Amino acid sequence: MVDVHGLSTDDLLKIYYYLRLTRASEDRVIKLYRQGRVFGGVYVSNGQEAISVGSAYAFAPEDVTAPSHRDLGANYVRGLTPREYFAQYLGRATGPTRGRDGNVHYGDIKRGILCFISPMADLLPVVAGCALAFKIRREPRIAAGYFGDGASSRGDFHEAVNFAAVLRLPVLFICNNNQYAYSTPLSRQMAVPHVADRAKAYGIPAVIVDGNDALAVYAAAKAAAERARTGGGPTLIECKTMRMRGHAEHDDASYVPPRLLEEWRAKDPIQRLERRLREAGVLTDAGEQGIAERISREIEDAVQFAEQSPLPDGGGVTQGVYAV
Amino acid sequence: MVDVHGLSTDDLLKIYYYLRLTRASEDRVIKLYRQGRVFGGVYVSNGQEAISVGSAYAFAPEDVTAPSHRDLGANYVRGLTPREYFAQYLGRATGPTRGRDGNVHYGDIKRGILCFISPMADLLPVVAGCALAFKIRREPRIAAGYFGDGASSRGDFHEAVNFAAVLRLPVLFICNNNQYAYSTPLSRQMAVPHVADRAKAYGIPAVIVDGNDALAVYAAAKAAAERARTGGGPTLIECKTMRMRGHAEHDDASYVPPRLLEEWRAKDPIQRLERRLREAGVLTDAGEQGIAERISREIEDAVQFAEQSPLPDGGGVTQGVYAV
Amino acid sequence: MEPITYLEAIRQGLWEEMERDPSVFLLGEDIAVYGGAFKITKGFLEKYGEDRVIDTPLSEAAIVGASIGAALMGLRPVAEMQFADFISCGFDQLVNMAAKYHYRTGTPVPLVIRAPYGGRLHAGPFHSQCPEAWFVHTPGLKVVAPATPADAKGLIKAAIRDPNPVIYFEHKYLYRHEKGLVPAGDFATPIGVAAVRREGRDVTVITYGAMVQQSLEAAAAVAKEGIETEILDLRTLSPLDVDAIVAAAEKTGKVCIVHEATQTGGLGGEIAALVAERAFRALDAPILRVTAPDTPVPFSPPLEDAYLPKAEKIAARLRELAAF
Amino acid sequence: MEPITYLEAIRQGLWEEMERDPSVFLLGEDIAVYGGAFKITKGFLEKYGEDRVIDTPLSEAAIVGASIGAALMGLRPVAEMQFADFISCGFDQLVNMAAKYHYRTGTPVPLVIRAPYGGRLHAGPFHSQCPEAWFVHTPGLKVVAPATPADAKGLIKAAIRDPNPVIYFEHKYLYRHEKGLVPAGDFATPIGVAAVRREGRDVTVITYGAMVQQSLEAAAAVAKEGIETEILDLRTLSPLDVDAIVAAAEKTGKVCIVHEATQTGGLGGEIAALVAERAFRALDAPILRVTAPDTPVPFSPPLEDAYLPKAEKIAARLRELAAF
Ligand SMILES: Cc1ncc(C[n+]2csc(CCOP(=O)(O)OP(=O)(O)O)c2C)c(N)n1
Ligand SMILES: Cc1ncc(C[n+]2csc(CCOP(=O)(O)OP(=O)(O)O)c2C)c(N)n1
Ligand SMILES: [Mg+2]
Ligand SMILES: [Mg+2]
Repeated sequence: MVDVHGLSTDDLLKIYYYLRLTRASEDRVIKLYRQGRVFGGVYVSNGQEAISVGSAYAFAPEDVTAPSHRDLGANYVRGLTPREYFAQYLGRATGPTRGRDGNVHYGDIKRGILCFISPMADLLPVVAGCALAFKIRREPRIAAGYFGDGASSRGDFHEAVNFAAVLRLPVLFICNNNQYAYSTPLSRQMAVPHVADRAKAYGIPAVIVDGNDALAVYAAAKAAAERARTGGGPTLIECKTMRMRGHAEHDDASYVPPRLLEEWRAKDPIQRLERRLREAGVLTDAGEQGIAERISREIEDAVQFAEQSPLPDGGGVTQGVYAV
Repeated sequence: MVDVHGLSTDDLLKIYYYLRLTRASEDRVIKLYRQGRVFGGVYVSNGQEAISVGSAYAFAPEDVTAPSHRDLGANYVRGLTPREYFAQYLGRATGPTRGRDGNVHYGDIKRGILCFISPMADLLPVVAGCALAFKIRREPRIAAGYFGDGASSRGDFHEAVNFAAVLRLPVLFICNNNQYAYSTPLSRQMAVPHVADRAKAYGIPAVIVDGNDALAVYAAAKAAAERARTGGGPTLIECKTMRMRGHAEHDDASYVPPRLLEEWRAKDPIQRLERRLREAGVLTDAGEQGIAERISREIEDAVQFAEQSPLPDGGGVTQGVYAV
Repeated sequence: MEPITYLEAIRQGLWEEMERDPSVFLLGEDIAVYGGAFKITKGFLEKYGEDRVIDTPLSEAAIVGASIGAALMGLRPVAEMQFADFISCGFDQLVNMAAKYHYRTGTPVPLVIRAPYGGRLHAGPFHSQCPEAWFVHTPGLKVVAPATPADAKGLIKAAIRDPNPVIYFEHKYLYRHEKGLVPAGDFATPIGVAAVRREGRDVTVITYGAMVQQSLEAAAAVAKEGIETEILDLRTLSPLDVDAIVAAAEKTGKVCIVHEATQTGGLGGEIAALVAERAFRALDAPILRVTAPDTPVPFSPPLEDAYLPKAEKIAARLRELAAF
Repeated sequence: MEPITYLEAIRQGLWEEMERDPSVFLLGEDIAVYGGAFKITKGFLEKYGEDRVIDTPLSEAAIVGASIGAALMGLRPVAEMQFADFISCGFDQLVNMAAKYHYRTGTPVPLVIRAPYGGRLHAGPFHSQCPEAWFVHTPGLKVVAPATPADAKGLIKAAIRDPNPVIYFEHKYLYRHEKGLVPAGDFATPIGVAAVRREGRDVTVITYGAMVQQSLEAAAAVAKEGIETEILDLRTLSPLDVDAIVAAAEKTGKVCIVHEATQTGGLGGEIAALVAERAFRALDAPILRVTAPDTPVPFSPPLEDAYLPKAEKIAARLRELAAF
């Protein structure tokens, strides 16, 4: 047995499943994109899936998350379905935003997922506000905001973390440090080696975790969530990883040294967990094949569903600007 | 002799003079305010004069400063005249902004003073931009931005310091930590004990200095300026002090524990330098009296000048929105 | 019943809403211990406790963002900008996050931003602005701007009960200069409904905020000359009461639009466009505007006097229209 | 001479200005090594070096603020917003610092903000906005929005040479969809001067940006029915060419205003107001507007199609006007 923080065999296999579902979904969207069947840009988390899956798996259903644009995994863990994912990319009426927003801008308040918006770090003050509500109502819930290394340069990051620290709110700030912000390397984004160093400005604890190790991420998120839930205030979790593709699929990332990609390819989070589960006897060949088949079925079904779903009706364009 | 970083007797007496000129000018404006002769609010630096005077004295004429609303002293050191100061408070055409802006919003690019604007911390990115220009042109000049403890909670503070750190710009970020932001105490503004702790997020050095000791402030600013001038990048200087009056003159600051004020009154920066200069024989009774009389003359002259100056002509209201 | 001030009316409205609905809470800079820069929330901390009356760090983006998060979790935040001029520091959260959230996801964002605005207090370019047009041009936000104590109270209640983000522009000059009766008991002024403040057959003024009083004065002046003015107080700026605007324009065929904000791109343009499209056949004269000129708000009284639209300027235009 | 794209025209304009004036430099996210999200500054780093082509951290407030500082020190910064949608993150620096600085102090702030804007690329609510009206309503800023390659080149040059802060709205759809000849040699398109794109005696269209092309298409369509359309391309949105607007309106007495931005509070209102005041006597019909509806920009093609003003919608309104 792999004994990780009370995770059962079932849990471990689920985490493995979510990692692979995420990878496979994104790979499929890339294909659709190349076939010209997707509208707009495509943003993937290839090689970083362990961060969103591992952390989201640590939260309770009543908790709230604000995944960023490379956190499909967290959305899946919280209940987004592959059908919704593909319907969103194909701009269908059946997607989570009914075609009003696109690609990675899903979200459903009922499943505790805030809907991503493009300006980087904008969701962090919002997440602090969710946590403020929990604190005011004395609810044992936590809120988790995801962001990238580049987003940490924005004023909204600073104001959000400071606000949460001063009011001791139950928030996790989860950074995927994938070493690039679009074409901008970390060293051009900050003069500190770790995003975690930013936490020192706020008097909150920070942990650095191997972002390609789903179980390590899980453990860090679980511990920080417990702290937050019991009044210990916010934690910043920096997950070290590498962006393995371009910023979006139009970008060939030729500015990234190939050597860096090679180095990180060897650390692939899925292969890594797979090895571990196999060694521990949790995953067998048959088990692996079962999961692969299930995912392949789900994705085929989802793509079909999305493609057969209607595009939204242009006539409804002005509906729903205001709540009534 | 007091041997402070190469300051001559003349320098020491000048610093003393600027401290007293600042105090006396503000005391006089408070009087005018109570007499109803001032338009708008009155913001003073009573008890904090050593920060702006001591630091500004460390800069070269070609350097650039962006004083905040409690930095009259820095303006004086850079060449603002008492006449301009009072003309500004009285909204006269002869003030630095010709009545277009008020109170502490002076500034003159020719004297290397950026014009203060109200949104806290807004000048910090601008100061970084001045320093960027120096770096691009390879000029051995530095830029210094002043701000309060409260201002450090703003996103613009974060973006400015990070920007300056990444580009290694010749900037000083000088904080007057007077323990309050309007009615908000430091502990409600940040969860770290020192504003200097914020610097750790940016990989730049920070120093904490006794803000009521003009010579200590001078020394810290001088050292940081030299570092910046020779390519060493930005420094954050936190000057510990106490706001000795209300946020503005309408505010009786009843939210401040009286004990705190008492404690700090004993640390008055002017008395402190005076004692030191007397002990060192730099300042004599006669010398002190000469300075007092000079200041009193200058202020009388300035108030008269301001009161006799015309108010701006309303007819010109639309002039100068654009440069031509 | 006694007449109360506009300021007291806002206070009562907030107080009663907090009493009525435990999900209503306040946040902002210096609003709790100090009771707010204008003392509107004085006594609220003592009555409602620190969970519901929250002093925040100096960070407008965090304040707006946290309000959005709390609203998404089912609370009803009322955030104070210390001055409307600083709303630009939380602008992105308002226009990108708050305004678009419901359209994208169907989830309501019920929050109120209180924005003390307007001039005539010699407060200069950064404490006098009228930035309402930016928000009227942002679909998804509602904007109200009461002119009387009754509407100040009725609209703050309506804003708090509305399921959308509402910006509540409260005019600082009116705080203590405008008194009036307010209805007894609980009431709300419906959002989206304008009010005729004076009936007249000759010329129509369409206005809001502090300009209602100026327009009434102008109307009284020209009435002595036999010119009868219809005055429409918009009260809500977004959504506009288009029917009332068209009706008021058609009634006299001669329209003067009055606002304190600067002219170009101000709300006057929108109203003129509505009139010129929908009441064209009834028009007997050019549509005129009385507004501030296109400059920052100047500080010194002669400049500010020249800047502000006042009764005399309005009266002059009404005479022009009547003579047409 | 060969026709060039709108994108290439901007590139040439920037290139030539950098060659002409060593004080011109570029800053923004991903503009140097990567050459910009739209590759407009590709090759600039290699030619002009890293002092003049600067990749910044992800922080729009710092980018705008630093531009202001550099401008105050005598440089001519050209800052790129990666998308105009993110200009709201640097909004406060633009409207409070840049716009008001000259009026207050008499010191010019010569800078250019490049803002890639507009829809039709299925890029959703955060990569498609047309936020120009906010800035037209901000005295102290200039705003231009070229519609043709020649103006794209001529206006970027004029913007760089202008001593004021200029926001240069470049339409993303036009980048690669609009081709045309540009004058040989050095030239600048004067700021503040509109251009008649088509002469006609029956109806007038006043428009700008991507809507010029749509209006020309509409005019061609209705010309077959004998309706001759005058088309005025504003080119500069602030300051408006009021004389040209009035002349164009008076020529036909029937005015249709077209813009891609949402309707309420958009620039159409201002233009309608100018026409309804200054060309009233010449008007033969209601002033019409063809604009986007008051909603965020939707993502999915059928919704975006319904959202965007297009030639057919314009033609329908022209027929209405002609029949009036
Ligand atoms: C405020 C803002 N400015 C610019 C952009 C354009 N942009 C989109 S993603 C991105 C880089 C983000 O980097 P990071 O935060 O590290 O996230 P990553 O994509 O690496 O996961 C940029 C510059 C944006 N979305 N928001
Ligand atoms: C962005 C912004 N929000 C609010 C205000 C109102 N305000 C003026 S000064 C102040 C407190 C400033 O505190 P601090 O930065 O510590 O400076 P101090 O006055 O103590 O020197 C506040 C809240 C402002 N000027 N700017
Ligand atoms: Mg990154
Ligand atoms: Mg302070």
